[in-house]
Amino acid sequence: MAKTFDKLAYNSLNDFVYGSAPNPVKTKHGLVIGGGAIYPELNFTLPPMEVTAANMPEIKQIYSEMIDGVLKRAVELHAPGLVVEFEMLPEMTLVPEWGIEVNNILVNAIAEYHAKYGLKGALRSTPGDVREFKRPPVQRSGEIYQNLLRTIEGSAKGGADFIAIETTGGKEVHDEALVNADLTKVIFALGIMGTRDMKFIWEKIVEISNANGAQAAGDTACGFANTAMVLAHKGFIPNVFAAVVRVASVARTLAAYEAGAVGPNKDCGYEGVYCKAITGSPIAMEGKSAACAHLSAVGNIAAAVADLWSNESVTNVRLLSDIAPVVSIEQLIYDCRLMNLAKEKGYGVTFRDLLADSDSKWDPQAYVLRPDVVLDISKDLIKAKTPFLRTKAGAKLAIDKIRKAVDNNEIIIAEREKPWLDIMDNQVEAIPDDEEKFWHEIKGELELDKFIPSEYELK
Amino acid sequence: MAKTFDKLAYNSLNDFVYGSAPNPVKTKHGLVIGGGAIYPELNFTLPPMEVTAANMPEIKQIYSEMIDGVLKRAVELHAPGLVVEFEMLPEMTLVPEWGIEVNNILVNAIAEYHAKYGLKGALRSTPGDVREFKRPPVQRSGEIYQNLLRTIEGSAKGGADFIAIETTGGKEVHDEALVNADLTKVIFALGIMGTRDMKFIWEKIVEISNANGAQAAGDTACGFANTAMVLAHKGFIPNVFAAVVRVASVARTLAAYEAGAVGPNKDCGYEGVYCKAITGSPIAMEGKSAACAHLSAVGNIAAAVADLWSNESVTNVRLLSDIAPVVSIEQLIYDCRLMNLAKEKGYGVTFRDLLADSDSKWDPQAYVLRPDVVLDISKDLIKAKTPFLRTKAGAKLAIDKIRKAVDNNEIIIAEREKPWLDIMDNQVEAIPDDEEKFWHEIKGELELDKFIPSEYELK
Amino acid sequence: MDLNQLSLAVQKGNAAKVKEIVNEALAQKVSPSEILNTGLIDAMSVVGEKFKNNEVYVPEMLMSAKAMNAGMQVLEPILTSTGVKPIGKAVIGTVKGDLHDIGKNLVRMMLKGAGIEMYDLGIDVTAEAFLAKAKEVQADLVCLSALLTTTMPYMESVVKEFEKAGVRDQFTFVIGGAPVSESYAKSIKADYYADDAVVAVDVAKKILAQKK
Amino acid sequence: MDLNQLSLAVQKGNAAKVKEIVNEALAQKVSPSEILNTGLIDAMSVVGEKFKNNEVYVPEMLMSAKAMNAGMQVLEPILTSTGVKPIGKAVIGTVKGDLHDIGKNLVRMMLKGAGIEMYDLGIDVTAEAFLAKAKEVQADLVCLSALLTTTMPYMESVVKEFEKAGVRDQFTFVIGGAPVSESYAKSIKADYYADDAVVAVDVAKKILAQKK
Ligand SMILES: [Zn+2]
Ligand SMILES: [Zn+2]
Ligand SMILES: [Zn+2]
Repeated sequence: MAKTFDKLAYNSLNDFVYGSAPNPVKTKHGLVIGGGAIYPELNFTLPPMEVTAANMPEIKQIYSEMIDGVLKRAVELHAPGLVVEFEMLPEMTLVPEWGIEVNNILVNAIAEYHAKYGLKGALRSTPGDVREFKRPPVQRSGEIYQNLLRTIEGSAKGGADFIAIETTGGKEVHDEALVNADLTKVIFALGIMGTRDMKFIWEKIVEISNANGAQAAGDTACGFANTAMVLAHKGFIPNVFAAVVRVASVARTLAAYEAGAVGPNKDCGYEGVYCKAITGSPIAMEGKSAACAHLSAVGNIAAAVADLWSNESVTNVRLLSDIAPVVSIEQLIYDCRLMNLAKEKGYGVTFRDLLADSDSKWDPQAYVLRPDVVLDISKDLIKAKTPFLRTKAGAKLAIDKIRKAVDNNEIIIAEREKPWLDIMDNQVEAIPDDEEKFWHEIKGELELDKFIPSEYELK
Repeated sequence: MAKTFDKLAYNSLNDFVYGSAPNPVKTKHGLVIGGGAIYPELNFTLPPMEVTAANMPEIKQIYSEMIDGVLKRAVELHAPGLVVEFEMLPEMTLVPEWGIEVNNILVNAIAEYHAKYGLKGALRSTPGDVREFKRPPVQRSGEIYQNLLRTIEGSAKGGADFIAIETTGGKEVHDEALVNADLTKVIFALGIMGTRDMKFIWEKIVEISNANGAQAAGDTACGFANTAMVLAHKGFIPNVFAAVVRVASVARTLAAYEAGAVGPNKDCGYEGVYCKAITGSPIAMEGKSAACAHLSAVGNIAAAVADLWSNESVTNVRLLSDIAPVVSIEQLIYDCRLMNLAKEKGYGVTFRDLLADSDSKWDPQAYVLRPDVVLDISKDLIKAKTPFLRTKAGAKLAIDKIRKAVDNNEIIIAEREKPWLDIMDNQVEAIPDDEEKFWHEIKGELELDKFIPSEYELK
Repeated sequence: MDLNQLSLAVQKGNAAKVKEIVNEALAQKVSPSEILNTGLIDAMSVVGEKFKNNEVYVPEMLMSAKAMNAGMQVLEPILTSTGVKPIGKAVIGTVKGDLHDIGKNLVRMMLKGAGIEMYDLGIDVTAEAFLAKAKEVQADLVCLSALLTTTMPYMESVVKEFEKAGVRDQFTFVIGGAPVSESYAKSIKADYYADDAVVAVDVAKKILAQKK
Repeated sequence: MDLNQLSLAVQKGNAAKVKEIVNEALAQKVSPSEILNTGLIDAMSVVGEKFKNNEVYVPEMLMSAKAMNAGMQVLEPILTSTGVKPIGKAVIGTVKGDLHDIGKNLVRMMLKGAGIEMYDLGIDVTAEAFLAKAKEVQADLVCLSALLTTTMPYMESVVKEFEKAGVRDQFTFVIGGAPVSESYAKSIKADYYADDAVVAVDVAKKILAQKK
């Protein structure tokens, strides 16, 4: 299933718009994602409670309550379709039966609403990357790894439409790199460790998904670029740094597509916009209507080229109106209604540009999601020939693009952010193009008790 | 301060758009509402806890936490301005000191953020209409009534920009009328009881507000038309009935403006769109980003001609990202950003129509908020000469308009809703134009222990 | 005699017809409790089902309830004299500090339609008032309503008042209102949560059936 | 001798310079505890303040912490031999079932920078492990981190484990993490909630000052 991507999926910026992807994906109940319209993707999680065998009956009941509330409201609001994401808690992958049982509850509820009301629902099942439960993580063998694969297989067999995951290979180095705003190590973690792990694990995911009736959807640099985003939001690291990490993470997420994933990419992977530009696969994104899960600087712009519009995650806490998942689905449906109507009336590109322009000057993290910037950078990024070189190129291209935008007053950044552009530039400059050479240069600076080099084909 | 409105504030549908009102209102820190841009209006309330003297220290601390969180996030997101609504809990009006103390905390926080960051914040203080605490309610005298006035006075003196209220005069009859879907009694309750009480109480509110440095903002048919909306949402009464109640409620809310209110009208008063068409005063509205407080059929269309965009109300429950009020302000700010940019780029009317068209065919309650429908109905409604006749005219005009839209497939309603158009039509038809006559006709059918006729100048 | 006609008259909300058939049935020596159960209460169950299936609105349900009441007025003196008791008794009210009564009134009307004797204490009701009335009428159910986050904690005060008086276990508490939930009911040791008036009827019937 | 230069070197994150000045100061017989408090710990307070005022980022703070550590390495043997103790000891970890460690690590580094001896148990830590280590090192503080709604209840299990062992009152619990809040801390009977690493330092200092 290995694919290579060496040119953009788009010829014109005008085609690069929400709801439409060159390679749409069709679900079991007939929902076409990327086929013209944008649909909601609803995610929910448990309220404060432990995931134990004793709690499983209650847990299943909570998921039932959430899915029923969400589907009921979707029907009431005449939503034509939606995707539900089941992001498993760690224990639900460590004990595959638990994840699979909940997976099946959701599959059945979706089928029931399709039969009764014609609602085209689909399920994205997202096991947790529990391989990091052991420290240092064993990425390619052992019981935990086997349970991850079993959970994927069981979810697919149980009827999930999509399999997604937030993999974390390379995080062992990346966390430290982030809090130290060390771009060299970020690029090592993403470009060598991350992309190698992605290739390995996504070939497995594609194989198991395909063999069991599900589609391999996509990954997210959540543990990398979103951690950077959160740190920047708290003022821990510069926004420009987080923005560069985002683009540096593209090649890592892209590796899933090279291994045969078909989309939709996972909601929290904002770098998905680059993957869409390069692969033509549809993507999920999250913005203002995911504020329940995390605040962000990309509330509107995140929707500009999205094919699914997500709330990221809510617990079923009770708000004044209803439980939070129902509140979320209502907000997402109204957002999608508006965007779809704009498109139908011929204002798709206009609306996309309003979404982009309304955010892009306030934060470099928003700026690098601009559709024009995405196509521009992607075009050059794919000229690099390996995942590692694309990671490095992504960082460099982002730095240059941001610098230019700052100079042209297209982005407003704090004075203290500015020196970081030079700092990062110098760091990237010094990174060799040869992976082995880079590994031997950097080895001495890494905490080698934190990861197992051989799990990343490093000696 | 008595005013009369006998023509529309608009000559052209193209001018009737969000963010702009013919008679804008300016706040103490210089925010102009209705001056071109739409701003967020943020409301919050207490989590489950009793309002008692013993709890007041904690209550004040919770309000402090909420206002600080909201203002901080507004600054981070570069919001140019916002209105905060302090909707008092009943005890905070029954014991004016309590309401005033919290009012002052909010005033001070807003002033601090204006001084430090230039954020143009404004406070809308909304005492509760506690007159109904006694049953049957004493509307125009007594201790409770005096405390209501004292709370208004104290809030205005304390520095609130706006005074609003949700009055409930007539609800004694209206509640019963609603659950029985009895339009005759609805019109009596709104058109005679409600409008008379409004005239009385709003003359007081205008006088006290003006004398103490605040502006008298507006009212809402919350206890009337929103109760109808909620009952319709639950399937208790027909949606067409709720839609007709909405338009029948216009004359009641309008009475505040006749008494000298200047806006912005209160968020939950969806009939505010009619008041804006008639008076030219700005209005607050709430839709999809108020889903935390109540689900609705008007998620997008509610914004079409709004000048403030509100979340209605949230408690400070903690979500995964932050406390709910912070989540709300983030969503509102992004909504407003997008709408304001659309306007700046010349797409104001286009965006307004997208908002309206995306909802209006799915529910008659949405349909009657369409800007074109609002201007059409308002034009005829103000031909009626008294508040009562306007109430009756509103109902009749709404029935006719909805019927036509159903016939033209501009609204999709359930088959079982359709007979209600005739039922309502017959009921309105039978109502005499003379108020005294109506009262004597209907008297026998009312539960006369539920209200005091003389409080409504009825004998 | 075919009580089906009576049931249909209740379902259609035809009070005059209901009265007429009840009188006719009594003349024909149909047992009063059969008239009550087969003719009136079952009819209201049918109406409740129709409501759940989105076939009728609340106003239609209320008309049926009124028609049923018309029949009850004829029946009651006879039921009392023959020792037939109501299927249960309930005290209902909106708790202290809270003025919302529309939902509470609906529950009252629906429970009455289900044949339960209702004692409505109105709004802004203290714990003491709930306790006094529940003891006085020997209620089976105590139904509490609250619509504000700031009044719902008072529901717990009511339950505690009953505990303090040592009579908690003699009554079954059913609570409802927008901010209230199943888990809140559990947390304050109320017995049941009812989402709306129709669910309240199901819950009440279940409780009263268990008590038998 | 002017310890201001030392403070500046820490603030600038210049480890080599810090070492040099500490050695120089010792040679000039400045008391080790004065070097520690005036030169090193106060410098970190300044850095913390700058962070709060958005003047520096975390990486800069971490460089200062490293520079301080360089100084500590010189100082520690002397402090130990003269009987000067660290201002406090803390055990820290992310609770069972939870893999998030970036926030926990930041807290560890910041507390260390404040002069507190840190024992990091890592992630996925059981209640038993927290208890054993806290008792072993006679910790002042036990710092718990959780980032999932499904692992935060385990914090309560940790507190209970200490209660069960009858040593709850010998330790002060500080908890943190995205889903955690002040009121949650209260509800599980933890002592303090810290919003982020910088707040954690303030809280820890307050606790240790009170203990004296
Ligand atoms: Zn994620
Ligand atoms: Zn309201
Ligand atoms: Zn409001």
